[in-house]
Amino acid sequence: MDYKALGLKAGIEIHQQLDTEEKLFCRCPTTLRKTGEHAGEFFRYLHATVSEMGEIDRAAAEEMMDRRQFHYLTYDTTCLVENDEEPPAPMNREALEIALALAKIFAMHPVEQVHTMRKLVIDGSNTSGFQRTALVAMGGILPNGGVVETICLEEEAAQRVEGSTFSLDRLGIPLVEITTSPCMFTPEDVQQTAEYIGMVLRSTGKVKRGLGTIRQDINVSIAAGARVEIKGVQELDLIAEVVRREAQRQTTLLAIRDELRARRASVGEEVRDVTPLFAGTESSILKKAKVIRAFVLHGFAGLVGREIQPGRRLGSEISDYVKKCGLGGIFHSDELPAYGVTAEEVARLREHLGAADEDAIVIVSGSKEKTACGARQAQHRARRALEGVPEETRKMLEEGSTSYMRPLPGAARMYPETDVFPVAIPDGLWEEIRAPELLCDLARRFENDLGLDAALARQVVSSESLPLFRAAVDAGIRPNLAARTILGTLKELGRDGVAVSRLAPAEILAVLRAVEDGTVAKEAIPEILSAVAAGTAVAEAVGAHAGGMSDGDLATLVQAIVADRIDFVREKGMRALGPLMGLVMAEARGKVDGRKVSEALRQEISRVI
Amino acid sequence: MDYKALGLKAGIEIHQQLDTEEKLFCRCPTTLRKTGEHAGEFFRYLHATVSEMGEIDRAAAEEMMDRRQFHYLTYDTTCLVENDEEPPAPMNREALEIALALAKIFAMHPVEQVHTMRKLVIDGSNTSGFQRTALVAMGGILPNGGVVETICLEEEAAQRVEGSTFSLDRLGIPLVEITTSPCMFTPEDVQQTAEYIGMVLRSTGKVKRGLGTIRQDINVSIAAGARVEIKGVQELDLIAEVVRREAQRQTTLLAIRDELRARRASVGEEVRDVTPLFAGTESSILKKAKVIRAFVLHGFAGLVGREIQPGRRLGSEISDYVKKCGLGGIFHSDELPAYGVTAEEVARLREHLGAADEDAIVIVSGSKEKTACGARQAQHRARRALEGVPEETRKMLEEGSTSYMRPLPGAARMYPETDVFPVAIPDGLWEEIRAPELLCDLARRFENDLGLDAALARQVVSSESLPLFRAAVDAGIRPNLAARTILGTLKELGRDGVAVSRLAPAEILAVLRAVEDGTVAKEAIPEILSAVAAGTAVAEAVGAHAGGMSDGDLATLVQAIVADRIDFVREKGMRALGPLMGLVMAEARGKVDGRKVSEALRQEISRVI
Amino acid sequence: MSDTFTTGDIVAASCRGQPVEGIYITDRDGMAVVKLGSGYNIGVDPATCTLVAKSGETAVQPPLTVEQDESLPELAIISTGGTIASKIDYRTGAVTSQFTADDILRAIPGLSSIGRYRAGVLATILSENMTPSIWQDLARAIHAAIRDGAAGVLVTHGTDTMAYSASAVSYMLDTPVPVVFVGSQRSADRPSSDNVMNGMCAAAAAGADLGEIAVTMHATTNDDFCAVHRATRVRKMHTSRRDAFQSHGMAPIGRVDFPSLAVHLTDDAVRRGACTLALHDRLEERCGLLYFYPGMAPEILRAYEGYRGLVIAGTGLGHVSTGCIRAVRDLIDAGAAVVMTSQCLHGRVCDRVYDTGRDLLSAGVIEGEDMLPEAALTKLMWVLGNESDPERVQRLMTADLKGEIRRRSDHGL
Amino acid sequence: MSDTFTTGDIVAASCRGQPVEGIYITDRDGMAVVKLGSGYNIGVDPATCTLVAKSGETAVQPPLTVEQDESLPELAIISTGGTIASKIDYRTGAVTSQFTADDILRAIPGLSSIGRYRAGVLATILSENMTPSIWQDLARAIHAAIRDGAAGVLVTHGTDTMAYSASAVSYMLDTPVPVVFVGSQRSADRPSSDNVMNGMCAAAAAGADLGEIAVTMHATTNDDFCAVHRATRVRKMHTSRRDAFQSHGMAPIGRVDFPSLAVHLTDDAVRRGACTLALHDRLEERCGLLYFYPGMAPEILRAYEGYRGLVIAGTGLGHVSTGCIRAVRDLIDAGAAVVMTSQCLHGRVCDRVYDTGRDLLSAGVIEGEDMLPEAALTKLMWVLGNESDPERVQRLMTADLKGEIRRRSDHGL
Repeated sequence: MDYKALGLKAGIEIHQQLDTEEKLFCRCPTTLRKTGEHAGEFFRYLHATVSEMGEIDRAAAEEMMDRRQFHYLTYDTTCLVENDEEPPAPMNREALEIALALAKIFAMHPVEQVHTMRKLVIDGSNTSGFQRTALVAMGGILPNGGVVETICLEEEAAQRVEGSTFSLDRLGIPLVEITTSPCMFTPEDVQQTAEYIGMVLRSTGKVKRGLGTIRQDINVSIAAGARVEIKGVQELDLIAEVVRREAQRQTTLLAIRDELRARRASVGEEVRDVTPLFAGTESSILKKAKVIRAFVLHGFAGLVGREIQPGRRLGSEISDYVKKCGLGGIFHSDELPAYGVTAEEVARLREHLGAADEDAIVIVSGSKEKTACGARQAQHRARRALEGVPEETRKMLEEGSTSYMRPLPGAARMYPETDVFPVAIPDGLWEEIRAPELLCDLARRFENDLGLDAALARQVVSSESLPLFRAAVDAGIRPNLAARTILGTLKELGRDGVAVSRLAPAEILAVLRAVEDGTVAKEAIPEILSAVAAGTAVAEAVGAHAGGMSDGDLATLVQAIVADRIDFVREKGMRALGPLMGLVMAEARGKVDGRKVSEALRQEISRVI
Repeated sequence: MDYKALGLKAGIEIHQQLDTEEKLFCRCPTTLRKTGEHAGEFFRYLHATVSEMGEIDRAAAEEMMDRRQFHYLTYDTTCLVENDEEPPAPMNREALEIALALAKIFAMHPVEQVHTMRKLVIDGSNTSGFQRTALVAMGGILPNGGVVETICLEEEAAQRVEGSTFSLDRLGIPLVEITTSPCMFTPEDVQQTAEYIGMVLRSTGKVKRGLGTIRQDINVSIAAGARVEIKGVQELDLIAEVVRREAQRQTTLLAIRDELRARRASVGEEVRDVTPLFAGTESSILKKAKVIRAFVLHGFAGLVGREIQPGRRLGSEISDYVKKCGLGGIFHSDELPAYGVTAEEVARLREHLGAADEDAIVIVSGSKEKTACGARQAQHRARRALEGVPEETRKMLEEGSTSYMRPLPGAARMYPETDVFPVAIPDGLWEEIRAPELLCDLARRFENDLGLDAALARQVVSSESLPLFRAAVDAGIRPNLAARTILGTLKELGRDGVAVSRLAPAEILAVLRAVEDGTVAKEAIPEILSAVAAGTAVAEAVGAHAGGMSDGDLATLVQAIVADRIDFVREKGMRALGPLMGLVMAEARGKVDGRKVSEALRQEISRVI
Repeated sequence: MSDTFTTGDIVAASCRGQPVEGIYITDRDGMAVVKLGSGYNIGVDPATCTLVAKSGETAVQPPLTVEQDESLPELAIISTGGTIASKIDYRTGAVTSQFTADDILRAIPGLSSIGRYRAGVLATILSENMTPSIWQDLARAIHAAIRDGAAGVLVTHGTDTMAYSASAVSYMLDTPVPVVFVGSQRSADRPSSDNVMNGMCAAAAAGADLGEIAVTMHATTNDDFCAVHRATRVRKMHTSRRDAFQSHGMAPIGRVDFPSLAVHLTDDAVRRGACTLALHDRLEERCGLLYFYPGMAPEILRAYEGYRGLVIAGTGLGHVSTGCIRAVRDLIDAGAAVVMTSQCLHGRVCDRVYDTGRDLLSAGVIEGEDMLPEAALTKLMWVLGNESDPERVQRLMTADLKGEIRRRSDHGL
Repeated sequence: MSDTFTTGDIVAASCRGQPVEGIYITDRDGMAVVKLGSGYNIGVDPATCTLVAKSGETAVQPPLTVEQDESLPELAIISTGGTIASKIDYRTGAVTSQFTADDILRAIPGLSSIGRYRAGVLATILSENMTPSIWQDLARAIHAAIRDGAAGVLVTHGTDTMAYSASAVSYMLDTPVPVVFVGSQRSADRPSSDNVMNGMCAAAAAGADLGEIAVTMHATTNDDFCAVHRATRVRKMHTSRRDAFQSHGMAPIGRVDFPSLAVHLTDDAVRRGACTLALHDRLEERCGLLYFYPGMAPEILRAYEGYRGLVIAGTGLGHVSTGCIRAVRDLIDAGAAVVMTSQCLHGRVCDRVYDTGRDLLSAGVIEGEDMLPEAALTKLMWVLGNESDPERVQRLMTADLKGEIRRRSDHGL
């Protein structure tokens, strides 16, 4: 596609969890827990508050259509603040300083006084019904010339366990939100920018790692389309694809709109109760429904079923809206007969509703209230198809297509968090903040100064074990040994089922130091680390592989093996080294460096031939 | 027996529950509850307190031999005072005034200032471990010249439910304790005095009625015997028998003593572990015992099994002592072979212990600790048989024999209840107290003034329904009607399964008034009361039996019946009245007084013949 | 607030050299607070602010009258400043408390299915600023509402001193209908506020078969049910939790389930109509509450010289140090009624057990039985407002007037 | 007591004309108390009393030394006047408190299987008469006992102010061994007294793997187990029940089962040896605790003029009325440290939420976090005894020194 011609514009918001000691507005640790470890549980309802127009915000209202009890799991690592039972503590200084360090990297302007705001979120993921968020810095630049509009410090929401049950361990973990302007014009631009910002975040050394700790939201629009915000893109590799598919979606929706307009299509007003028509139906879904309703989409035939993204049709978009009422979705005539609905039933329905061939029909089934709600929602979305692309917040599905989530919030629903005092950022503090060395620079430095090859250097700096590597180098371990052990050996051991997560950094360093001291051979590292991970003390594990093969012992062993096969050696000469090496190593593996064995063998062979 | 010659002396203590609004030292009602209604439960241990001699009182120590948890049931009618969790309230004035009224009847001297004392009771029946008691008056006289030594006001103990579980509903109900001097010399004296005092107590109209609400303790001794206190004689009729049997017991114990002395009998010191001797025993009791111990009673043969009261032997007395250790009792050689113990085993035991034919052997079985305790207790009691009659507190068994309960308390274990202020009885108060009319006087008055026959009068005054009777008479009901309804009809209805306890006094009075008004016939009383007990309103029940048969209706009925059988009437004349009466009553029963029917029939017959 | 700008003005300012534009909110602690287009507030140097545009017209609240169902019982809502309803102006971020019936029904739509409402504002204060004279006004206002036909009265109140106010009104008012105090522990401007559930449950209680003054608040941290507490036996026992209010010395007199709004009253609850409407609105303000602590200087007691009444929250069964007893005696000799309660809060005072207690009794101290110190204070104000004879004061203080004393301690800790 | 008779004399008297004879006990309130042969006491007119015989020799307590098992850990018992042991003289009915190790072991024989004991009497007062200077003596005595080798210390104490004393000692003493305060709610002279179980459980706690100051008392109304409470988090919550002592803001740090005496400590409990023995025994006595109530006259605060510290038990999140804030500011301006706690007892103070709170903060009030008012008072005495710089005082008062502050509210109500 020619994205320039389409008028593609995109921006991103990156949300990154910080690895602070304590949460943003309470003193709980930022530890994630297994739900099985929960210590308690409670439940609440959330109530949309009345806006200044005397109306409830549409996004909020839609969340409440299907009134739900939210259940929350508590832990011995959560407190009354997460439970919305105690006012928040003052803002976490550690988190603020990380945000300021980032601001420094992007050459931003920190605000003079940070005000914490409440942003309404009533999907249950925040016990309070709002998310606390504060604007920390504005106006930064990216190396590619893009603009970082703002850095905000926010509290992470609770993790949804399932349905309307949330786990409070995650609630309140500090997040930085880095928002760019819509300054990107190709899918690849977006992905590269996200990669760059991710690298910057990791450069602080204070961000959480692993799945779910960083999330990208992408704003996409094409010229005649509308701004769509796609939430929760966790895989960096998918970003470009998501943008591509959204461009495709908007393009197709516009095409459908044009076709509908050409057909003078319209949405039927009347929703009919057609339950009796399906009295003897074989459709398992319709069979168990209390009420079945249907309405006509005049002139929509064929378009409801048109694909707008891989695996997604206009019908899917309508279904998404209907799901907000607590229903499973819709049936539409473009996909029927199917799902147990017979051609005869469809014909009868068409006749009953007076639908022409060029018309489509939408069917909703369920309880009386839910079907009434569902039909209204379906009509609403169908009408918007006549207008083109709705402004929406969408969520990414697997593979990069998206589904409807909620309307874009109108004006930002924000008001001050009066329980948290504003925090001044005096010039003195700002000056004291130091930007960390970027990982890309660090990789270059490791390449140049430590002699790592470029790929390994990049791997080291992007690894979670970077601090361990640096500590090892500081302790005088050879950089290559450190890097290969930390990145290679440990990974392999882990793959082989060794509990490498039980190894303390100090233990790994001690083992490496034993290698550097010559106490053990580097070949012994895997076995020693395995033993330590299994609970053996480092000294003991090292001891088991050290001293067993002094230079003298090695010499004796080599002499014995050579003497035993003296004819062979004399026959083969130095070519005997390879075969004999195997025999010696069978005895010496893990006790002495292979190069040393090879050298000793070479000398002995030289001596005897 | 010639009790004079025996030197019989007896005194009684009568404990009577008072029917006050509230308990003696808290504001709970004095209502007894069903244990199934209990609202809660708790448990405690009691600890004997150290006396001034640095020793624990022997009675207290014996209670504690078998250390027990006491469980208590609480109710919505008990409070923290019964739970021993709140200091007592001031002494109940109502109870004090009842005690003073009794003092007036017995012409006693009330104390000038009443001091509440704590009397140690650690059998679990008092949550505090003591009973609160206060001396109210001293020095009264009985019509037979006996002396009422004291009147005390005490709190009732908790009711034992079973084992070591007690019900707190009864704890704290006020009791008066009336103590006579040992001024009675025949069993019949004792019974008559108890009867008289009981009548005096009921004369107050403020005592509880029913089983367990009054309890007599009897002190008995014969000249060469010892003071024995027999607790908890609840049936008045048994008092004389209890005294007789105790005189018999003491006489026999003295005879046994003399015989033992003549035989130069002694108690063997050594207790032997004889468990191995019973390795293959068929005795189910010995089979399950961990340890079996035995010792010799030199010269006791035949005497251990001698009957000292119906169903009681010296062996039973020894068993009673052993039971304090938590054992079931003893075996002794006078009763063996029996209970699965063979003659061969007895012979082996005798041989093993070196027991001669004139010796008896005592066997205790159970755990190591309990058998050691039990053997000590058995030796202790056997030694006392050489001295004669031990001073003891005993409890009555069915039929009037007694069993050992605990030693007589040495000096009274009393010390001040500091949480209750002393209560002054000023002269003014004492003068205001009026002695109630004695029931014996009242019965005479009912006989003379109200025309009740003597038996009915006595029945009325001793009935719990006396207040209702008096209210009825005050309301103008004929005394005989009132008495027969209240004592007769209600009793019969109750026997027939009518829920008479549901009838409020006011309802009964209303029915009687309707009879006296002529609204209903007195024959209707049982049916009306049954209806009311079943839930019908009085007016409705009365209505159903009233007015249905006016004088006119009766006349019409009588005329019709006579007219129908006019030949028969003419033939029989006035002798037809009897047979016709039955026919009329079949229609009129409960609607009109039988005498009225008879009169109407007589007139009609007169008229037609 | 700045002299130069009004809330709502559009201003331009500089944030460390970065130009910003936004809505001017206020000046606070030397900073100007500006709301940016994104909704975020930031603090900027007021000196850098310049006016871009004066505040536009504020969107006027449409006079959208909420329909009330005339077939439902009429309930009065009397507001004292506790915010059961609030409104957020997202343009400026300002949160304002709402007091009219319409406002309240708009904030808690569920109320309209329980009753129809008349609302009145008695005060708009933080509850720590309550005074005995406002309690009197409140009792009069409730009395008037019931006289005028209200089938029940809701009093919205800040939670800090709600128990004091409710107990004060208990003594002043004999009521045949429910008078239900309600508040919220989490502010009404948040979606998680307990105001909705508390308000609906309180309204249900106000329409129920109850005839006394009560406090209705969350019973647990869940949104499952509210407890109905007797006014003289309830105390706020947590600074911030929803279920802060707890009955002492008795179980709550009822509960209201949510969202079913089923009301369950215990046998202890006084029923509707058990009492005839009457107002006895005199209070003696010169009464205090003193919390004893070890080592307290007797001079502290002198601060209450000239007072007509003093409630002491003593230790344990009701004690103060021997050194303070003289000062207590002086107050009593000077004509004050001194009532002993316990800082244990649970259980009954008993000054007969220990020496200092007996000395206090002989000094003339009145045992406060099992009254909460707070309920004893408001009672003492009421008793001394109506009675001056010391013996009758003593008799009233030790008698149960409005459930504040229970003759029997039949309830757990 | 009469001038004429001594306790124990045999006297004759007349009771409304009835002659009586008995042991003379005492004169009280104008009556002579005489114990009759039956054991009953009665009050008689002293004028009617005549001497029959002078008091005989009192049975001398045999010097029956209780055997102590030298293989058991040595525990110190320091008595302050709480009666863990008492003796009844049934001849006169008198109850006397007992304090020697022998006396205590005779009263609670079970103790001898837990440890061997040295006992000392520090004071014999009712606990409401405790003072900061006795707390200092107590801290010194405990310090000396530990220094001299005690493996644990039992402090017997009246329950009224036990929590105050235990918290005061907490700040003054760093201890490597358990220091366990214990008392009884039901007097030791009754068979049902909680003294036996409390004493044995406390001794077991004193021998356990604990390294802090604790209070060990009945956990329930049953004789089933005692709770071990952290000294700075415990409060007496009932006037008379056995289970009056309750931890606030955290679960008890342990329990001791009865009669097994098995000790279970939670992860929160500080372990034996975690701390080095040290004594910091300075206290500033000019500190007070003020309980705010609505309508409180600001003049009451003036009673604390000249004080170096004041703890306020404010309402809710930590408030006083606007009218009182000025008086608070005056105290602070005059050099006093004022610490805000809450009369809710549970939960954390937060003065950032409401206006009066913010005004208090700007007046210089120190937020007392989730401290109990009593633990804040003793802490303030200790902090001001050791520090005068206001900023350092503030820092210490808001820091957790001995478990009195928890950074996280992780415990239920």
